[in-house]
Amino acid sequence: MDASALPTLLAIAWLTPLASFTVIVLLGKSLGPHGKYAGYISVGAILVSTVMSLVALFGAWLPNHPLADASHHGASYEAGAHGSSSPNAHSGDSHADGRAADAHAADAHAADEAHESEKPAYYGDWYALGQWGKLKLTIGYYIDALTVTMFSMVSLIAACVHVYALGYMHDELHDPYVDHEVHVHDGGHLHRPGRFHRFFQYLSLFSFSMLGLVIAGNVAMVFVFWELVGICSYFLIGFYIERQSASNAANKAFITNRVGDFGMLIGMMALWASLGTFAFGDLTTPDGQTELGIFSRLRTAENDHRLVPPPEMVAEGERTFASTETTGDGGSNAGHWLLFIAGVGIFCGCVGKSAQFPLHVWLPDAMEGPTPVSALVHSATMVAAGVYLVGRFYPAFSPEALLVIAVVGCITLTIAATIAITAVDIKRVLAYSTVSQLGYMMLSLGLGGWAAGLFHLVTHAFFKSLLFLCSGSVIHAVHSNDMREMGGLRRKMPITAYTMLVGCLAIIGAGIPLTAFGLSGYYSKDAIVEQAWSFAETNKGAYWLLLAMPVVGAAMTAFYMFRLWYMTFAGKPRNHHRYDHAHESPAVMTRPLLLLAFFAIAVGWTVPLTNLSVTNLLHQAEPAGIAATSHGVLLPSLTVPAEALSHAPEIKFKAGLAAFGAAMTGLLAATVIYLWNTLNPAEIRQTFQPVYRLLWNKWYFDELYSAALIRPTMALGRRIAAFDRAVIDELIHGLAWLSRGVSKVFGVLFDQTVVDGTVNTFADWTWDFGLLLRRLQTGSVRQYVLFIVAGTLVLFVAVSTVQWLAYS
Amino acid sequence: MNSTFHLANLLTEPPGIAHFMTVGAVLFVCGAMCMATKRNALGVLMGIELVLNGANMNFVAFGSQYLQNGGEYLGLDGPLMALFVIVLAAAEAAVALAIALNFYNNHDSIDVDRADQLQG
Amino acid sequence: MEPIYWPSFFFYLFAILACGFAVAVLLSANIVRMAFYLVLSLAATSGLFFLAGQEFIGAMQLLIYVGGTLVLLVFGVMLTSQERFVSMKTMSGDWFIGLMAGGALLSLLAAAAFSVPQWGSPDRAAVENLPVQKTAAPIAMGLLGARVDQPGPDEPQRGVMSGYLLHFEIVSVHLLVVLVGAAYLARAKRKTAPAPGV
Amino acid sequence: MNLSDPIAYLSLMVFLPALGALVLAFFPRGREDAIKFTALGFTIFTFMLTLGMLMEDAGGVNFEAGAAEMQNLFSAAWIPSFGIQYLMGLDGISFPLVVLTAFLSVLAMVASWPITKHVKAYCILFLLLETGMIGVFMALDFFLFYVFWEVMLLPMYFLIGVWGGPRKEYAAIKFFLYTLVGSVLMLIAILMLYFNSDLTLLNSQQLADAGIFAVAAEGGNPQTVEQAYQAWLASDDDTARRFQEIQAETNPARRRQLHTFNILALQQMGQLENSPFSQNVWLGRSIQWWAFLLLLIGFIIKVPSVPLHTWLPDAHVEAPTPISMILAGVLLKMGGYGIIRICYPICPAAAYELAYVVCGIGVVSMVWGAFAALAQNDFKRMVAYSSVSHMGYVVLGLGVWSLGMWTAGPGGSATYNADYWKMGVTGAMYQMIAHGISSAGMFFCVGVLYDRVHHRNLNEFGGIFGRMPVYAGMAVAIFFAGLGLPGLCGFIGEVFVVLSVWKYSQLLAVVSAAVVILTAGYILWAIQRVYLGAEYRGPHGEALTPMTVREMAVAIPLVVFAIVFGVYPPSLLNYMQPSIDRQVETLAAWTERYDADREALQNTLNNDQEQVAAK
Repeated sequence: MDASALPTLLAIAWLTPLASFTVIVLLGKSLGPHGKYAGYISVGAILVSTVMSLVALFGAWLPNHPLADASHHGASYEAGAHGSSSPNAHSGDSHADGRAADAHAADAHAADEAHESEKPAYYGDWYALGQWGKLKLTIGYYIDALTVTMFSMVSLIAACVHVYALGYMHDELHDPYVDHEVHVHDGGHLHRPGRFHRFFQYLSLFSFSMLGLVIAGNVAMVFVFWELVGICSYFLIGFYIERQSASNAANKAFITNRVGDFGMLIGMMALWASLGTFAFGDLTTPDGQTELGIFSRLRTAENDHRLVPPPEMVAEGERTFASTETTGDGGSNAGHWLLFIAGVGIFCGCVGKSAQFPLHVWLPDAMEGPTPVSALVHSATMVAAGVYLVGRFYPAFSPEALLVIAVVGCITLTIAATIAITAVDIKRVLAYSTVSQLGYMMLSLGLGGWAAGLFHLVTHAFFKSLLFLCSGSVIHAVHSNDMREMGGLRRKMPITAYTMLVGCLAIIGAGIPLTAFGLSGYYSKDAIVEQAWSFAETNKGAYWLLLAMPVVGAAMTAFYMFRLWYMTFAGKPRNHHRYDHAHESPAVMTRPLLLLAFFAIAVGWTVPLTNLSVTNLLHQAEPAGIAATSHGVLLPSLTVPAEALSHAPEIKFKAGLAAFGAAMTGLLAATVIYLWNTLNPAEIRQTFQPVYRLLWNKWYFDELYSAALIRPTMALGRRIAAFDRAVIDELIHGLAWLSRGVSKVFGVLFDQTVVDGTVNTFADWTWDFGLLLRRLQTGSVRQYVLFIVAGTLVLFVAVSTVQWLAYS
Repeated sequence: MNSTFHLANLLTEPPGIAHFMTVGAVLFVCGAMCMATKRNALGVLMGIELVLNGANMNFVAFGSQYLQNGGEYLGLDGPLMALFVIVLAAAEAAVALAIALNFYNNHDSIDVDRADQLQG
Repeated sequence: MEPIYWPSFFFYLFAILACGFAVAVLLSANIVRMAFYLVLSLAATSGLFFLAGQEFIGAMQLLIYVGGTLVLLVFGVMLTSQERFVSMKTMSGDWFIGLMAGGALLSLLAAAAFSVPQWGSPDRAAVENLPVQKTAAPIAMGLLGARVDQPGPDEPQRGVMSGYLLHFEIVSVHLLVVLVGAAYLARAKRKTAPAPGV
Repeated sequence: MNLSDPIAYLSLMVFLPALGALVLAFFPRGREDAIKFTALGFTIFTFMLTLGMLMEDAGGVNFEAGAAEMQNLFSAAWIPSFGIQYLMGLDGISFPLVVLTAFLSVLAMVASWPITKHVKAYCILFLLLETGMIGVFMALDFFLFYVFWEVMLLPMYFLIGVWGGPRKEYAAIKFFLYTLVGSVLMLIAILMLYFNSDLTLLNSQQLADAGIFAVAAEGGNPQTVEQAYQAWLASDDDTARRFQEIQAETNPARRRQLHTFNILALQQMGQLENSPFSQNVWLGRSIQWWAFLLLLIGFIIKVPSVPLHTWLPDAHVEAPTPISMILAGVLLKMGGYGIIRICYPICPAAAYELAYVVCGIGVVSMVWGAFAALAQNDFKRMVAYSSVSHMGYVVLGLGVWSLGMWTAGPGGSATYNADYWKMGVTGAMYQMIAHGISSAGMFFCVGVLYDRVHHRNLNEFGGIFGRMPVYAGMAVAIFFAGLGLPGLCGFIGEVFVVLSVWKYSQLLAVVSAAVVILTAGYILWAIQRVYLGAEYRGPHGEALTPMTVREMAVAIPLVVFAIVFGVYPPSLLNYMQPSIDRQVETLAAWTERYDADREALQNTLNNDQEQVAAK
């Protein structure tokens, strides 16, 4: 099939769910008994999408763009090393094939150069939302290997989830449906009509929105579908609208996302005002003129696809910052600053959508939605949209913006992993795990690991949707989310248990270290750790933290995943009533599990005898210019190493061992505590009471936001409303009252608050500090020993930091 | 010298300072953890012995000419220091044991968690 | 394939023994077994000292530590080993804290050990060609104040002054004091009433 | 009557509702249904007339989509001694608003069915109101504009004051006083402009554009402008006679001025290089500075913007549902329309100087309204404050005078590029239409509930979705349109405005972007409190019956248009865009001249000072 069929194919794949949505909205419950056929329509639509996506991938894309073997690490490593200034520490004892790779390096390098600017992509506009002179907001498409990969991934997972939901949502076919979690005023449970069709209506709308987001040809269109997936998520989280917790969670999700969108809008404005275009690709208009997209403007061929702000951006930046600060080569920094703002702004949107710190709070609450939703929307696809956008928008991120991305990702993955350790709700553990894994992806992208991050996005989508669907199966069986009421279920539901085990192994990156054999997570997570290692070795200093955290995080991941598995499936049943009623789910639910389990194992592999693998496909989409090592302009000491450098054998060796070691440590700890019961979790909790409480309360983020943002906002709103009333009613008395009142208030305020307050506060501080120090004097020898050990560690870290500061 | 660690060369390369230091580190950490986890005062004492031994290992390693690879060399100072450590460890053990016995006599217990009179 | 370097083999043997018994000390809850494991660990350590070419230190280790100190310890164990103290279980929380702190410390130390290339394995040929030396005599000379390994050609006095005579004396006196003090502390006393406020 | 003549067609559009009012006056009392149906018939017929303009060859005049200039312009002498004309016309800015007015009038009339008190009077006033509203959007003579403005005011006062809620008198008086203050200020400005205007400053082309005389472009004898000009001068038209007299006067000291109320002519004068409005008049400020300020205050009272907005919540809360729909859907738009049609083109220098004030007011309103909406417990009050917030976008978008100083492409010299400004104004206009649909819908949704349970306390609702699923679904769609969800009409205007603002002011852009969070906050919270939840626990729960067909007839068109305008903006922009572009380009060209003038002036002053210093 010709490549020109791609837009049509993908548009069909994209719009079919919309048609399904429309039909279900209009006909609703009249579709079969209790709207039962709505499910079939929806499933049919998504199957059409899947087929179309796969046809697009295998029928239209691959025949026209044969895959090169990008995983030939030696070759690509050498090719990348040319562009870098880092000393080539290639060890001399490479094996025979390593030398062969070196011999190939020159050829491969030349080929890479030739292909560097020729990344196949198709771009076009369908219609304009508005047009003003050269400015144009359009609805269009941008199709490259990444788009096609995402289409296949999204539609495939969505299809599995749709089918699964036919079984999972079966209860909703009953009329009336009894919601056991909602009590009405007479004390009974809520009886309401089933909403089977509504669920599939939202799922279809979501599929449409998500695919639209992926196919979008410009930032504005991304934003449109960005919001649409947000609203679908809102509807799906709040699917049980009668539950207060569900509607709260839905609101929280949408508003938190809006906070991110606020940043995204700022980024978009900065781009729009300076470049005047949102398009990703270059378009040749019918009259032969070329309209350059963002990427071509920022990375022109004349600059070897390096990121250089174009003159109009510099001008706009100078206008914005009124800055005349110059860089080393005499140019102005303003363009880079603007680029930084645009990048960070766009990333803010991704922070919201992908639940990154500090906007991660909504995702765990989003688990109020039905489990298929959690699997599809809140783990595999929508929350990955943020990562996808970072990947899509990658050529426009300056190294400083990338550093922000990496740091945010790093903080997120750590915080989320720590919270997951204490969570007892099976879905919340998975939710935090999702947040944490998204943090990994962001980290990887931020550190220059473009392909690694997106690869992890794909693999994670499969194993995480698998994990969620398994948890859904468990919940379906025991009617509880609380892991403390489970245990021993593997005897009752073996398929669920062992597919979930596959998912757990995939997420911790199980594989045989130093070989190329493992589950899907093994490849992608190792790639991320390698990139982090490469980055840390290049930049040194505090940047080592960006390596240490993911490694520690890997240990925590293994710990909480297996904690989950052991608590749920291993050991003895903790709640016999629930255990006795548990049963394996019907085939309509387990078959998707088996399919997803297959993908969770194999999606990282290369199809034998071909070059067909996700990595190679992604490599084909790698935007021009990002493969090279780049250096910061605003932060000159920052170097983002080329991704190819991370394939160096030493780094692979060390990173592979570190990742494996960390995973094994976590696994061992979980086994010791939750399987062998050698250590008693209750006692550990007792010892770590403050830490435990911190983690149990999710680092108090909700409380913090409530106190620092929501309540002041509401208070301000009330003030403003009250101000309005005061203007009306008290316009005349106001001034006199105010002038009398102010003097009084001022006296009270100043004397009592400022003067007395200062003195008292100092006294209180001293007292409190003394009490604080007193608590350290426990009198226990053993704790003093620990203080000594901790002190040693702190001393080491401090000395290294001081040294780093002194050297840089 | 190749800084990476290769299993194949394990038994054909002579051990270096780093190897001894690793053993020392393990002993040290075991000792420290003994001190941190044991409730029996004598267990704590044994931890101290292990810690001292771990430290001693470094003195010996740095003072040994067979392990030299062009780095720091303590010469005779190494073994001499090690010797002092051993002797002082003996003294320390004697005094600590005396303290432990005294504690036992007074409190009828050997649990160090009971010894918290210094609590602030 | 090069032939096996036997000292290396013995190093790993003793290292595994020393570390393994140290871990056993850590993990064991029974005080008597702990003492036993400690003996073995310390003995294995002395083996390592021998391997490092410090026969005298190794011998002292065996003599003083394994022989003397541990007898003292075992003595203490026997004096205090009532039923309830023989095996005192550690709380899981303490284990967890200890494991975390210890793990961090261990990784830090190990990373430090391997961070300096000069601390790695020396050249095998050079090591094998080193002449065998006796260590006891130089150490004894050192304790007596003469450094045979640092002869100062231009400053003959320096070699003499840099010895450890003074330190040796101090340690000797210290040992004496300790003996007296330990005897005083450990002598049987009548139980006194606990201090007020305890 | 020949309907293909603009004067007949447009007059019919304006006065048909008034005619209907007249007809109703003769209806006997008690025939309430007949009265209602008649009134509805008149509104529908008016709406058909507006739609008829969209169709070519449907008889009557038609509105051409791609044209930028004023279409169907006609004039007739009204009070010639004061130069007052009966001048009307439509362009891309006013036409969509006229259609919106006629459309919402139909829906509001349908929504008026529950009214039972003094039905006849209600319908008469309602129809008069519609005449006033349509007239305001079509009038191009300042005097005529003012008359329609006041015609609209009075029925509104009675509609709120008689058919309103418990505090209706208070609300009506408040609405009336506020608006009256605005009208008075506007009147002062109108007179200031009138007495400083001079038609003789304009050349023949400008006069033709302003509709002073007609140029027969088609038909029997096509004219050039000059020919028409000469023909006009030769005619016995009163204005033409005086025009010639003044031109003939050679002594400058005795030369009089030919004043005019013609808005188009005033626009031309305001943009002249030596504009008569640029003289200093008071406190070192020019006539147009003061006129602009007065007009602006008059219009932002109508919009309404902070700090002159407090009449709106009260008026809305007390007004009956259909009147709220009209009030929010149409009346508020008049403020925005006034700013874009009158303030900016007539007083460009003042507008250029005060653009930041206008934008600032817009942004403050957005933030203020959103915060206040968060704090409301009365459903209708919440929606009213959301109107304040949403109309802030309009003011902001109209105010951005953002001229890019760079030209895209290499080697370009610095020229004025008004693309971002066009975008902002387009966004504002779009937002007006979108808000007309969404706010009318929101008020209607509130009304549907209020008709059933007779309270609007947000905290006593809940569970409506379970009781009235179809209604709740539509209400949620409309509220999301207000929230600015993509795919619904509110999004397009908001995003156009917000994206265009950065070029003008980064600070305002950031603040306005932040409002999206607050908007989401109050709308979602309201939806949660009203529609979601397990069960309704407020009073009159038994009255919560599903939507009637009549109510659906109101809600469905609103939802459909919300979706159509959200998905395919060109459907509306095709009509609007050319006129907006034309106006912005004219003003951009004016700015270029103005800036150059100011630079030259500054240089002259500097030179003078240097010379003084040299001496």
